[in-house]
Amino acid sequence: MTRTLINLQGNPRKMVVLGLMALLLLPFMSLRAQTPEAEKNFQQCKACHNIDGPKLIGPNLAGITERRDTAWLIKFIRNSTEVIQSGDEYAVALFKEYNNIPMPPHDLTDEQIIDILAYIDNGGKVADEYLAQMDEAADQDAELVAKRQAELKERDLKLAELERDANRNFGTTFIIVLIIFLVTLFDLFVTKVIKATFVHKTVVLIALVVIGEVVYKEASALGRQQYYQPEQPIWFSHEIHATQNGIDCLYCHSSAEDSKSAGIPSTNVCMNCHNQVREGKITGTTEINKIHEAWNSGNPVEWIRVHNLPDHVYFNHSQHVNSGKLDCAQCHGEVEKMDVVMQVEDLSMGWCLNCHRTTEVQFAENEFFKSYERMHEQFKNGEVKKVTADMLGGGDCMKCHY
Amino acid sequence: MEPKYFRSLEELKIDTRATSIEKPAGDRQFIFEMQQELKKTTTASRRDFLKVFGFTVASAAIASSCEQPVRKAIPLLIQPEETVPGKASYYASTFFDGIDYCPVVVKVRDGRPIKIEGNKLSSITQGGTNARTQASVLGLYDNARYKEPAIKGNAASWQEVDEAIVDQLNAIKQKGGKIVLLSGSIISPSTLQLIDEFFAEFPGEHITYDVLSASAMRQANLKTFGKAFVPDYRFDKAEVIVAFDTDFLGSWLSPVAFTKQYSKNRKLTDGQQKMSRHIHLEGAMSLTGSNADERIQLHPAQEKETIAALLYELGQLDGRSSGKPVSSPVDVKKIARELYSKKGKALVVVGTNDAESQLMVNAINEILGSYGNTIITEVHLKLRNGDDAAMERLVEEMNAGKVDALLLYDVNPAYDYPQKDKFLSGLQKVALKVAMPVYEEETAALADFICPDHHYLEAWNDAEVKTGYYSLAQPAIRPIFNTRAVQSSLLKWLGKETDFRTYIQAYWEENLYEMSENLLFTSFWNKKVHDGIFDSGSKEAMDGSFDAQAALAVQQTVQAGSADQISLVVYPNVAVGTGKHANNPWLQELPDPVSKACWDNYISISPRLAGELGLEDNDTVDVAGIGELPILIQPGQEYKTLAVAMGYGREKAGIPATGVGKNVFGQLGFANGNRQFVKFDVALEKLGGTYEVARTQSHHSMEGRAIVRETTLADYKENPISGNEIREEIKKHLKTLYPKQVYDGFHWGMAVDLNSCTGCNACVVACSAENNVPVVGKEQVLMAREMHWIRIDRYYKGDENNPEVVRQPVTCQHCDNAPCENVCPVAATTHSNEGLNQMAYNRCIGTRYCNNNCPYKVRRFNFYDYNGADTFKGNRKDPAEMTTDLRRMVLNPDVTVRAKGVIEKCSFCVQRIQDKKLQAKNENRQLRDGEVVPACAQACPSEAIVFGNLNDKNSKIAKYFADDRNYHLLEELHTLPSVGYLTKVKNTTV
Amino acid sequence: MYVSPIREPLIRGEKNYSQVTKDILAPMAGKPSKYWYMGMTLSSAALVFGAWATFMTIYYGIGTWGLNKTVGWGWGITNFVWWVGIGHAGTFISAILLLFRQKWRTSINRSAEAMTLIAIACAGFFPLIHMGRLLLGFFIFPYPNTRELWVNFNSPLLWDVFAISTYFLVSLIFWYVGLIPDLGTVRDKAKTKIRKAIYGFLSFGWTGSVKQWSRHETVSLILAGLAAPLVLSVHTIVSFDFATSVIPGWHTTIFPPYFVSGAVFSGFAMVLTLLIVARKALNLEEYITVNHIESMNKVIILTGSIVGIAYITEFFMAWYSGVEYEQYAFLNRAFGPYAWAYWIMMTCNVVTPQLFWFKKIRTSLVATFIISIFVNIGMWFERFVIVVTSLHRDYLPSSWVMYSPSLVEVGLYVGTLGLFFTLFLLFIRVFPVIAIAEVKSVLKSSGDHKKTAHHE
Amino acid sequence: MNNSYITAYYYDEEELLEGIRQIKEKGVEILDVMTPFPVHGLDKAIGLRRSRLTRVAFWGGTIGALIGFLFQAWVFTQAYVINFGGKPFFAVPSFMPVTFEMAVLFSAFSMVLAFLIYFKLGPGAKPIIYDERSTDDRFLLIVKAGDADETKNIEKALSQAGAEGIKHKA
Repeated sequence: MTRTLINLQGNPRKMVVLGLMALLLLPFMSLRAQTPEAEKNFQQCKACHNIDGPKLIGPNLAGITERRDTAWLIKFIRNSTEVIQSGDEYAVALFKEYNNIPMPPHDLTDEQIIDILAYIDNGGKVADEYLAQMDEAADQDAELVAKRQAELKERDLKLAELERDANRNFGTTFIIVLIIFLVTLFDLFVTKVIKATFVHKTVVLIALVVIGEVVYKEASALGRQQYYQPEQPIWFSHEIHATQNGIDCLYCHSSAEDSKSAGIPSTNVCMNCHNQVREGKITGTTEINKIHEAWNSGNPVEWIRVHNLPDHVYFNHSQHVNSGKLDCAQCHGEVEKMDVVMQVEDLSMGWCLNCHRTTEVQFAENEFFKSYERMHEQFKNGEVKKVTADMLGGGDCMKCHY
Repeated sequence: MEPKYFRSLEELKIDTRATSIEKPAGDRQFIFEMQQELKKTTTASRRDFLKVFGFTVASAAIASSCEQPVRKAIPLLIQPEETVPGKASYYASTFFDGIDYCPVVVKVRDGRPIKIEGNKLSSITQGGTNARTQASVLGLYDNARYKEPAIKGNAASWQEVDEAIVDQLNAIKQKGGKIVLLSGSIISPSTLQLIDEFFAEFPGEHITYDVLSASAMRQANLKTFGKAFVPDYRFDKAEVIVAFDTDFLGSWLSPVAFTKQYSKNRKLTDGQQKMSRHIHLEGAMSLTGSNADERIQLHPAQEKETIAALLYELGQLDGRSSGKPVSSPVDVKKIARELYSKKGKALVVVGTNDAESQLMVNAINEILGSYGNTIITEVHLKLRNGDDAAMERLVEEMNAGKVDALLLYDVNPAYDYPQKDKFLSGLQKVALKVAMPVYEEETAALADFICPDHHYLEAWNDAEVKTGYYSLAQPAIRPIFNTRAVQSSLLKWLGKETDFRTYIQAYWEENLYEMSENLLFTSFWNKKVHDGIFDSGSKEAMDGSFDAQAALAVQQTVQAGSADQISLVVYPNVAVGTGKHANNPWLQELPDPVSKACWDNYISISPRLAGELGLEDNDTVDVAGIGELPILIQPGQEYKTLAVAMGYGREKAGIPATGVGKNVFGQLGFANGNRQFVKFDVALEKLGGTYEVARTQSHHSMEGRAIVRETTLADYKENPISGNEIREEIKKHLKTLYPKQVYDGFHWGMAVDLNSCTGCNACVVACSAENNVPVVGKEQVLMAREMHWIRIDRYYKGDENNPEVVRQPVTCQHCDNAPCENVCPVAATTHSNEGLNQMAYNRCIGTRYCNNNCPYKVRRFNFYDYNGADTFKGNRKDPAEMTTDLRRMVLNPDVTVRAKGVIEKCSFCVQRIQDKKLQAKNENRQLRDGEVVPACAQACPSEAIVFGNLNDKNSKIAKYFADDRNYHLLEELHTLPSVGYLTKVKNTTV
Repeated sequence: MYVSPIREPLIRGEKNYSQVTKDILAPMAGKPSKYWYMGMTLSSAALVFGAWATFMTIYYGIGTWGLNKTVGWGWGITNFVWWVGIGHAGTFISAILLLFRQKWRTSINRSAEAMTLIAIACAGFFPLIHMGRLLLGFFIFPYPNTRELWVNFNSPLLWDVFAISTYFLVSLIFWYVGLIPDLGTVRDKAKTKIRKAIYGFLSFGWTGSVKQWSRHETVSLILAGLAAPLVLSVHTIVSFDFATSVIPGWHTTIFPPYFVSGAVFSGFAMVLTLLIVARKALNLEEYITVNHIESMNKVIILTGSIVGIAYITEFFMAWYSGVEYEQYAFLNRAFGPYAWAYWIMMTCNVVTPQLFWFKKIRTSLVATFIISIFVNIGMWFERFVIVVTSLHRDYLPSSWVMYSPSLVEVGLYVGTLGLFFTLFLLFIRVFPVIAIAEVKSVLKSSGDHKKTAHHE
Repeated sequence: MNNSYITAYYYDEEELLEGIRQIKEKGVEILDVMTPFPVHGLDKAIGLRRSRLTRVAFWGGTIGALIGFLFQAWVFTQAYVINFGGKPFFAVPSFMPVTFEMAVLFSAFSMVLAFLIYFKLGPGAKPIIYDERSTDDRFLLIVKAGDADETKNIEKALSQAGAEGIKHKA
């Protein structure tokens, strides 16, 4: 949807028509305002503006529509530099006030900007009539909020547990137990210091169990890198970007929707914001400077891949994100809560299979599945209640290996 | 192919936000990174994890650190809009190498062209390709490419080179010297205009030199039509085709287009009940000859008298005087009657580069009313416009010191000119020698300046292959090396600052734009770049006169030739052709469609002559002083005709080509202004040694088994099941204790129309390109370890001396009761719910049991690490240098690169199936019939391969499977193959 | 006790129990003979050759073998089946002859069983080394893994894994359980402290009490009962590798009995080859007598004839079935490019054993030795004929090829021969070659004449 | 508690059997008999019960077969359903070889283990060796000794029964 609108911008004639239409529709537009889409679009603003609260890079937005008229705002939001250069007094003053940092141009339609403004007017909330359609979590109900908080806490605990698990040192345990095991055996047969053999037997038994467990855990982790959390060349925090600034995953990892790989954003994507944002909350300028350095020198940043699939596995992001309608977190975990990204799942074949076996496909919704005539019949008859990926061959080798 | 994916770089450049400036670095940067990435071995873009898993993880992880290697992910600094990582884009382009012409679509993945497909929009080739076109993408990544300009062998900058050349050119101009641009056939109208401009500025001439020339035909047409040209042939309109030594399906003029036309006229599907009748007369055994309904052996020396006799007989039938009666070794009366009965729908062609034969054939075609029906004189084929006589003249002039500068474009006379020494001595007398080659070659090595040309996938170009049929070529990648298009060089030397793209655009705006109906030139241009094709519909002006006198005069003088002398035919094969692509390992390993030999040239000899001389396969002989070459007994060869392939014996090329076979260009003669490809009365000396020729098939008889089922057209019309009667019997016996597996949704199937398959091998190369099939080299082929996933079985039937030839492409049959699946102990090969026989390479431990138990023997084992997928150095076997970083850029990232010790086989191009399914899913629609096309079917110029969903009762494949001609290979084993074959029908009826 | 009146005594010489112990333990004591060293040198040289071939195979890949796209199994699987076949004699002698109460087995069963174990170790080597990716060979075991992927229980190769490993383990415990009392004897006869300690450790604390003996006999009997069908099942399952496939010449229901009798045939031949040398070298002529040899030769006639009939039946079935592929496969065997292998097989396996109908040949040691070697060769060629000639020309003539082994493949075969003889030579030095207790138990009933116990 | 015993040996198994018979008649308690090889009729003479090892073997085999079969069935029909060459998933004939091998393996191992455990046999086990030649050519008889008189009587009885090397150990 959004994409097509943006693409139309290249065509001046269509632009004019669209603009005219937008003006005509202005009175009705407010009805459409405060949609979830606006919330999504507002993520771009959020990087620099708060609605209320502490000032960020740009001014707070509360009451913006009262301060300025809509036409001016549309012009300014779309290309602030132009407005400033045109000598608009208000704009020049604003520019000076905010340390001569211009607001970057935005590729938004009039419709979308009006939508965002309405959203701001509503105090950064989506209009009531849309709330029902939205995620339950966003509900105002206190009970739900509490529940969600509890959930989040639980997740935090789980994450901490994962981290602890990741840090468990099996190697040392293994060596210590192995030494005890050997010493016991030696004593049992040769030195015979301890006369009661049941001591030996108990120790040997326990040692065997521990060794077995360690071997099992290590062997199943072989070739996996669960809990892998490498240090990246730039201290980039998903917590700050995704949670605090509320940037959508797909903003940076844009190809996840239509390509095999989700893609690591190229430096110019970083520069979209960091052209202006030159200081971070935690690291100050040190980390952000690295991006600028990369940008200026022309050497791309060498990030370290966290989620690696072996080359004999074909995984397609668009299949899962676009037609599978999966949430990123389902495989990547709560990345938005991580300062340093960690691989949460083990990404093993068994893990893939389990998901394929339990996850339903968009069987009724997606026209594609009409080809499965027999299954459709059974689905209609109610013989089959839910259709999982596995039932349509999601467990076949060739789905991932070719 | 969805046209909507065809996108031009240019078009998109307009779309990008940074319109004003050229993108910094752009694709070059991309390639640079790619190379950087390649150096880091275990990066994400290569799918060769097998190597890691094959050894390092299993052992090293246990042994030491239990740590995975750190993998870096390097994003682009600026992501070009048109490249989404992990997603392929397609660009229309045009393949032309001086011999073959083919409009193509280039698949580009992560900035690298990785596959060539035929362009379905072309009205000429209609999506067909041939082996060389398919293989051309590997040429882009040839290790032996010239990487930068050089002066006398030393690397130089373009500026230095340009300055030096321009100085010298100007000096020659000052003194009024002669500059010669020697090139192969040029079909680019803009380039031709540019050359004209060049010679308007500088004194001299442009000489076209073709290794395979049609100069005799041009001469003949000059006499009959008053114009030297090559007409357009319409094999699809011909109901009777009589061909004298014309390999029109393999190498004559425009084989892809002819194969398309020819096969269209021989299909018996979709209710068609007619097929053409093809009579072929030749001495050597060619691809086309082996496809004929009737093949008549004719000693090359007797060809002319046979044509003369045919002309006479036809004249008699038509009631007009047509020379004198001539006796001929062939029953021409029968042929004449057959031809005459289809007057207006008949076609006679002769491939010999002999003006007299061509003249007489012109007269024959005139009697038959072919002109305007099966031969279009208003449309000229612009291929093969080399002038043999001019080339001879040039060499004389060079030796006489009359040539001051020689610019070499797309020619390699130091290798392929018959009188090589004469050329070389002449070359020494030329003051300024500028070579503009793509690959390392013999001639360029002697040049003063090397101005390396782009590979065609890196360059802008246009083409007019036939009058009014235009196509465009656009770069699919920024130049990998510091090369420059020849046209840009010429522009530069002319002192023009425009680049060649602008030049082409200007040419098109000036000359072609008016023929279109579009309003704006930019939209016209963008559309044409997008499509790659423009048919203007313009015609050549012909006055319609036909002068038969010259032909009749020739007919009177024809002398009878002797069939007793041993003659040697020099022919281009479908793989390396004239040797231009000899450095392409895919082509070197491509088995010849007739002899099934690869990696060498050899003397083909008839069984009878070999028997008389006591020669066996692989015995070495010396024929006409070529040097030591092995013989290969070729059933079907005329008794005293020998044949040898050109294009081998390269001296200065890359690793795969150098030293393979012998250079036989020295055998080409020159007579009556035309190059002669047949040498008469040659001496054959047995040398007593042996030299093994690698062949992919060593047994040539079907042993009476119903493998390729055949019938005749008459029988077929009477009973469509004819030839396939045994199938009913077999079906009756198919009993099973087990319930049949049900395939809901998709059940993929493939059908091969044996009547359409000509055995051209395009599918084999396409498959190799699509599926990263390794090249194993001659030594391994000798050990019968070639890896091709699709092979074309060729059997001889009947008399050894003049056998019938049948062919059958065989891939994995994807049996529903697959014997291979049952026996794999580790479940590495299993059946999918879409009826595919799946192979999980990484699970395979290499017991080869599946291979043994496959009745079709389509499974291939990686005896060594042929692809560089293994970390274990000792495993590597790479005789053709296919594992260099550059070569590996051609690998398809969607297909696993197999390591040593695993079995592989045809997957029905599962990556394409999955891709199209996903596309349909993302677009919320059902998959359409014909949307999924495996590489082999895509490449096939004769549309012999049909692929689709058997569950869809309306699909083309379901109709093919329901055809009476359909049968399955070894169906009696109850393997339930998903590949069907339609019986071969021969039109033996008169 | 019942003594067969016509039967010649099984143990020659006038022996008492003590003498038996001394005779049988003699080869284990003292320094090994010159011949032993010579044998050891030869066989370890062969072993080194095999080690080189193994290295080549692993480092350079299966490409160092002569295999190709059509013939996926060559010498490797030929050797595997050959060794498995040889590995049938020991357990067959011990188990089936025990069940049939054949007393003559007592002198030969120990060494035959040891030979079985070594032969199976040699056999097991081939399926491992012939894998393209040996280091991932563990995929073949159904162990729990994060892929949640198991194995294919339809595959005869997987059955092989189970059959061969079970056979090896059961044969091992059968052999060892039988060894325990004898090891007790060795322990008690040991002169040095170290020997005593080692054999004390190995003898598991055997005392020879009446209850131990009683239960030991029960265990032996039941193990024999288990091993008897097992020994039949192993080669049956090995034959399934071929019989369940679709390749003409392989897809034959006659294979299980034919393979089993072939296995016993070749196993007995190998036992004969070894024992004829061993009895001489170890001075055990009085324990392994011509009688034993003759009995074994009779088994060879029987199994050899079964094998011969099987060969003919195959031909008949090929003709009778009317399947053209099958018919061609058999004609190709007899008259195709590998006909020489077929006729070697026919001569060695069908013709030579028939010579044993003559008593003179049957009881001649030299003749038996020569014929036993012929049988070994013939049986090797039988497997070669089955594996290679069936594969090299199967259904589609376009894929027909020839196969010839490379030096590496020869090296692997020679290497396993080296391994076999090395281990056997070690065996005769460290373990009693003849089951002492069992011989003693038949000494009275089948001995030459039992001298009354003399008092020391 | 009287732990003393008397050992005596024979050189011939028939003499041994005869001796045992005689001694038993005299009511002497036979503690154990050590022989170099299994002597037929001895277990009866001593009065041993029938072995229960057969039952161990049977149940071991049954459990092995069940594990083998059920595991295969589970893998093919529950754990990961895969189509192999069009065969049914519950492919009973295919399961037979493995089931059989598992039965044999379990049976043999369980029985031998039971045997070893029962007699406390195993690598490194240290037995009491009464006479080193009892594994060679002596048939050793161990009878329970009583008080001095009784011992003498028993020794006499043994001697009468043809035994040699009679020794008394307290």
